[in-house]
Amino acid sequence: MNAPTIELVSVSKWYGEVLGLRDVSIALGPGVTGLLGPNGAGKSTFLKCITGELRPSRGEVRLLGRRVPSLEMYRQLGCAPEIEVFFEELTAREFVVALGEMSGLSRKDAGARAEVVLHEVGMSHALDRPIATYSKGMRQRTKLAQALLHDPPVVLLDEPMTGLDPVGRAAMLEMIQKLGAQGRTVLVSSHILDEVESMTHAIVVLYQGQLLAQGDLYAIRAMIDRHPHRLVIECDKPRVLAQALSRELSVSSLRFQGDAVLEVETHGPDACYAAVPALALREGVKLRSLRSPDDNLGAVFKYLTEDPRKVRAEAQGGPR
Amino acid sequence: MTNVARRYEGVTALDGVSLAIPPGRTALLGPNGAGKSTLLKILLGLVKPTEGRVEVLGHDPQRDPLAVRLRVGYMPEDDAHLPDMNAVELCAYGAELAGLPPAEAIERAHAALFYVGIDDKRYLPVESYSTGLRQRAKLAAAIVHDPDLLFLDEPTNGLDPQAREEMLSLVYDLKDRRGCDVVLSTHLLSDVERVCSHVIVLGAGKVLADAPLKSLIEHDDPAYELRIKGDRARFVEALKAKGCALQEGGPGPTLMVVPPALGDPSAIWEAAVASDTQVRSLVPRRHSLDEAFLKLLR
Amino acid sequence: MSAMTVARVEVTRALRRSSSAGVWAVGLIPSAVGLVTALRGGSMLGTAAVLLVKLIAPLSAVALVASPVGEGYESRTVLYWFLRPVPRSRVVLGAFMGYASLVAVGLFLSGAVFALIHATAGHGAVSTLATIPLALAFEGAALTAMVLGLATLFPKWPVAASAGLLTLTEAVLPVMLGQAHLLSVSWHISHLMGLDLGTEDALLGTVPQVSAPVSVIAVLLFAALPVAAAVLNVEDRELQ
Amino acid sequence: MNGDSVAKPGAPTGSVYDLSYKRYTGGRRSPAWRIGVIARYALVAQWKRRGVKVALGLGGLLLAGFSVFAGAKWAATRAFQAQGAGALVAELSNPNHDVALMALRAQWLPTVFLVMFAGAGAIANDLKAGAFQFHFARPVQVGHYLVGRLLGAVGWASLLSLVTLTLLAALRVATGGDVAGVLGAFAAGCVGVLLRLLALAGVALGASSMTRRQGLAQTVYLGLVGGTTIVATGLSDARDGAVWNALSVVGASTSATATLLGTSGLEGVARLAPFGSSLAWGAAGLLLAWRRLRGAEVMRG
Repeated sequence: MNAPTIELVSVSKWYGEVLGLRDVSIALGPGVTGLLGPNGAGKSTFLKCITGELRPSRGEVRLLGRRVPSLEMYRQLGCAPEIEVFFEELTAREFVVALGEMSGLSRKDAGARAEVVLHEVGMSHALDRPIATYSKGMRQRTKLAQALLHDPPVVLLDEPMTGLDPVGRAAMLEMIQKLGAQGRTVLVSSHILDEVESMTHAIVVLYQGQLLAQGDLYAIRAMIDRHPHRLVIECDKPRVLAQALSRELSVSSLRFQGDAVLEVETHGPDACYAAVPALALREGVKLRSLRSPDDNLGAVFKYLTEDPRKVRAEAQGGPR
Repeated sequence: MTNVARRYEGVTALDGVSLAIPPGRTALLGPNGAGKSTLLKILLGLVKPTEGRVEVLGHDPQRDPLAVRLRVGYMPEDDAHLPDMNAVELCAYGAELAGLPPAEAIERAHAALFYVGIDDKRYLPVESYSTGLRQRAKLAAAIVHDPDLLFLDEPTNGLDPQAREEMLSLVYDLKDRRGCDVVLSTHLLSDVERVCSHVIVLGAGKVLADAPLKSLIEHDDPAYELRIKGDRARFVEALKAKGCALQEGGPGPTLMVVPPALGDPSAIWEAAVASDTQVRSLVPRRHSLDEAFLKLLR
Repeated sequence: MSAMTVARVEVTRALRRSSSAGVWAVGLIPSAVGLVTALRGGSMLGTAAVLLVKLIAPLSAVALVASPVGEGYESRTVLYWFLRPVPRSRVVLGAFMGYASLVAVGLFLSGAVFALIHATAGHGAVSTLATIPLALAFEGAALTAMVLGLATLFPKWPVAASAGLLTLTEAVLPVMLGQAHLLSVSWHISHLMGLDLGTEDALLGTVPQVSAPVSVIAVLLFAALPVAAAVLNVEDRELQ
Repeated sequence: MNGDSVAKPGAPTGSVYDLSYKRYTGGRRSPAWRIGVIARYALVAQWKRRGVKVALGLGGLLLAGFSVFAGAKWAATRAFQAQGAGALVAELSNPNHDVALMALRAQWLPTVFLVMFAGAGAIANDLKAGAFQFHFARPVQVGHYLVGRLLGAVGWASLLSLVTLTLLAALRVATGGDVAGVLGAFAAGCVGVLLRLLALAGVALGASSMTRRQGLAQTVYLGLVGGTTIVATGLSDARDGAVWNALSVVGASTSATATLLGTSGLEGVARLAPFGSSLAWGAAGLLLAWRRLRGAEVMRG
């Protein structure tokens, strides 16, 4: 990965004594990254330190190698802040064109670009109506349009999905994936975990102003050893399969749910996942389905944030 | 509600809508501008339908709006509080506006706030609340006068994952133990899948679907949804060798595989063992409400 | 160039706001008062002019500028300008150009109508009356600068801050202290219009005699100070 | 939990209570009560606002000042009368009238500000906070809401004015005023207060229903009240006709009281002008607010 697009070096930010960020160091490259964290975890502060709205109390932020804030960086940066109010009297076209001009495009180019981008975000039907009459969904699309107008390589989206109806959500999801595929660095903060998961597997998790986790979702899941991997297996002879599995060293516990479901906990997921089909075939057990209920973003997020201080503690430790 | 229509300034917000909202937790879905909020306002008697007949809990919202709104609770999508009021005052005010005497109103206010889980913050002004707390305060204000029917407009909007879980369990609990029917209007279809039993879909003022949730998402599909870890190409080779067919991939790294024998994935397992790839998940392909919804609207 | 964009946007927005129309209507009241009394033969030049310079001009500046500018910072919509490769000072300047042209044109029209009525009613040669619209437009631009500066510095109570200061400098201080007339923009403007208002001496001190160029410089100074303060303040302000 | 078999006597017992949400089975009052509820909560909410407290403080100070001044003046007139200096007494206006006119003039400024803080922001803040959705999803009609807001807007101001009137009237009786005359003046004063509050509240609610920004609503309210007073005094001086006073939102009520006391110098039809003007301002404002409420977003499907 060449020079990272967005880089924070031990950044801290306080407003008076209220904590915003504490000693966050991170480097993000091209592709879509999900920015997650409970309310008040510092997601907005994190984004605002990158856009230059806020200056870190300590540490340094760099965008495409250039120190933030600098006027030139805004040519490479498109952001959709979480404000809900616009220049209400203007129409979407006038709003986007004016901001395009401010980004250095001539009035003509801005006009042409606005037409294209507003169409892309699905706003062609209400271009020339005043923003005051817009629904929340239309405001989100307009906000995205002004962020993409000057074709920036870095795009920051703060909760882009709120207010969108399912059709709009599907379209926004597609657009974000397309932006990522075009090699842009897209940072999306959101609370809707299943949507983030269908968008990307690269996540950043903040908790009370600190960086709690970063990287590939499934890799992170494997590192949470407080919660061993759980497999839920539907098959015709669960007890036979359980007997065979009990000799597997990687298996730490077996539990039966009714007479057709076997639940397995393991600390060695790779060995265990490989062993299950092999043993089933050998013992003539027909596996109807196999899933790991907590190998998704929702579970990972819950396990990470339920007690962040002890995420990496060994499984059995702790006071009796 | 039988063939209700609502037209104004040339726009047909609702066109011949006939539906009966069953008891339980019903989802009211539809893209923006489909007429959901118009429907809600007609049910609350705030807006007069151009034609058609409406009945809510035995009353006609047009002829007797106060009687309807006495037994109905409404949790709006946007902010709905008063300046300079804390949560207790707001709920007590809501209760008194529904006719409860002052003493009962205060007591009901605390009961409602306890139920939605606002503890020490109930004495702070509602304006200072975070999004999560505001949603809870709105829910408390909507149930304080003990409604029989509750309209919730985007209750989980803007909530972080944990608050969303708690809000959903509250909504679930409302019908179960409180016997208060719920109509949930939301854009988060995953919420609907977890909480609602009946689904109504509106599109451009018309009813596109009015059916139990089960019928919309469960229909048998031969394919299996797979997530694997290991050499994808080698695994696909092995699958073909075992006679499995591949459908176009689902979102991201998932594989859609149809085994030769209907309903029996053993061929897939054999391919996995043969190419020693780890199958991290193998489930019958499930159609989410999103797919059903988008199909209805295209 | 980008300042022009901001100016154009602010003017378009103001023109589409219902409240602006109301303010312009109020602007025409003194002309109406002047018209009514002129027809009845009395000379209302003094009272109507006082209304225009002392009440209507500050009122329209506050009403047209204070609230929208304050709102821009309070609701943080000004961020859309700041997240662009343009120095913030140019945004403030652009906003000033937009609002100043709006208020100046409005007052120029009020002044022109007023002067026209008085000319036809034969109460003063057209030449002396021609200065009225120009002076009013100049006053409008200067007051806009003051109000814009204050609204930027105190976005939470833009109306209170600007209205408060203007009442102080235009009305309260001059009445109490003769020399305080120097602080009053409307006094300087009325001086330039050739109407000697505020000749009645204040409680203490005497009303100073001042030449026209000094008045012009004084007004320019009063306009420049708040705008400069606003530009410096906005440069590193973190919009919370 | 509470239905299981009867525990054996002497056996240790314990119970866990169902703290979950219960249905309400108590009685409910009729819709007419809503107006009182809306007004009461409005007054409580306003009391928290600094502006209302400051204005009431100012009212208190003015009340004290004017009582001392009135007391001294009336005491002096009685002394002159005792010494038979009739001429001088005639020159001073009938003291009973002072009770009403002085009260109105004394509380002029605090009343304007009280109604501004309580009324001019009311509907604008409601619009901003989404209070319409809160009210109109409940068994409350626009009429209840508006009258409630009206009472809320004039609550504190009427308290201040009535206290002033009663105090001055009592003072007048104490300094030898005849009870019947004082009562007459008191009644005229009350009519004046009523008209003034109606006019001011109408303008405040009308202005505040036009915008979401409380600052703008208050500016428009002050502009109208201040503007009409300046124009009225300007015109009445220039044209030396007292009838012009009726133009002013707040001045009309004072000249109405003066007309009742017969000291306003208005004859014939002109006597009705102040009454008409006050009622007109009030009605216009309320109608405007009513129309805006009917058209509010929550009402349109």
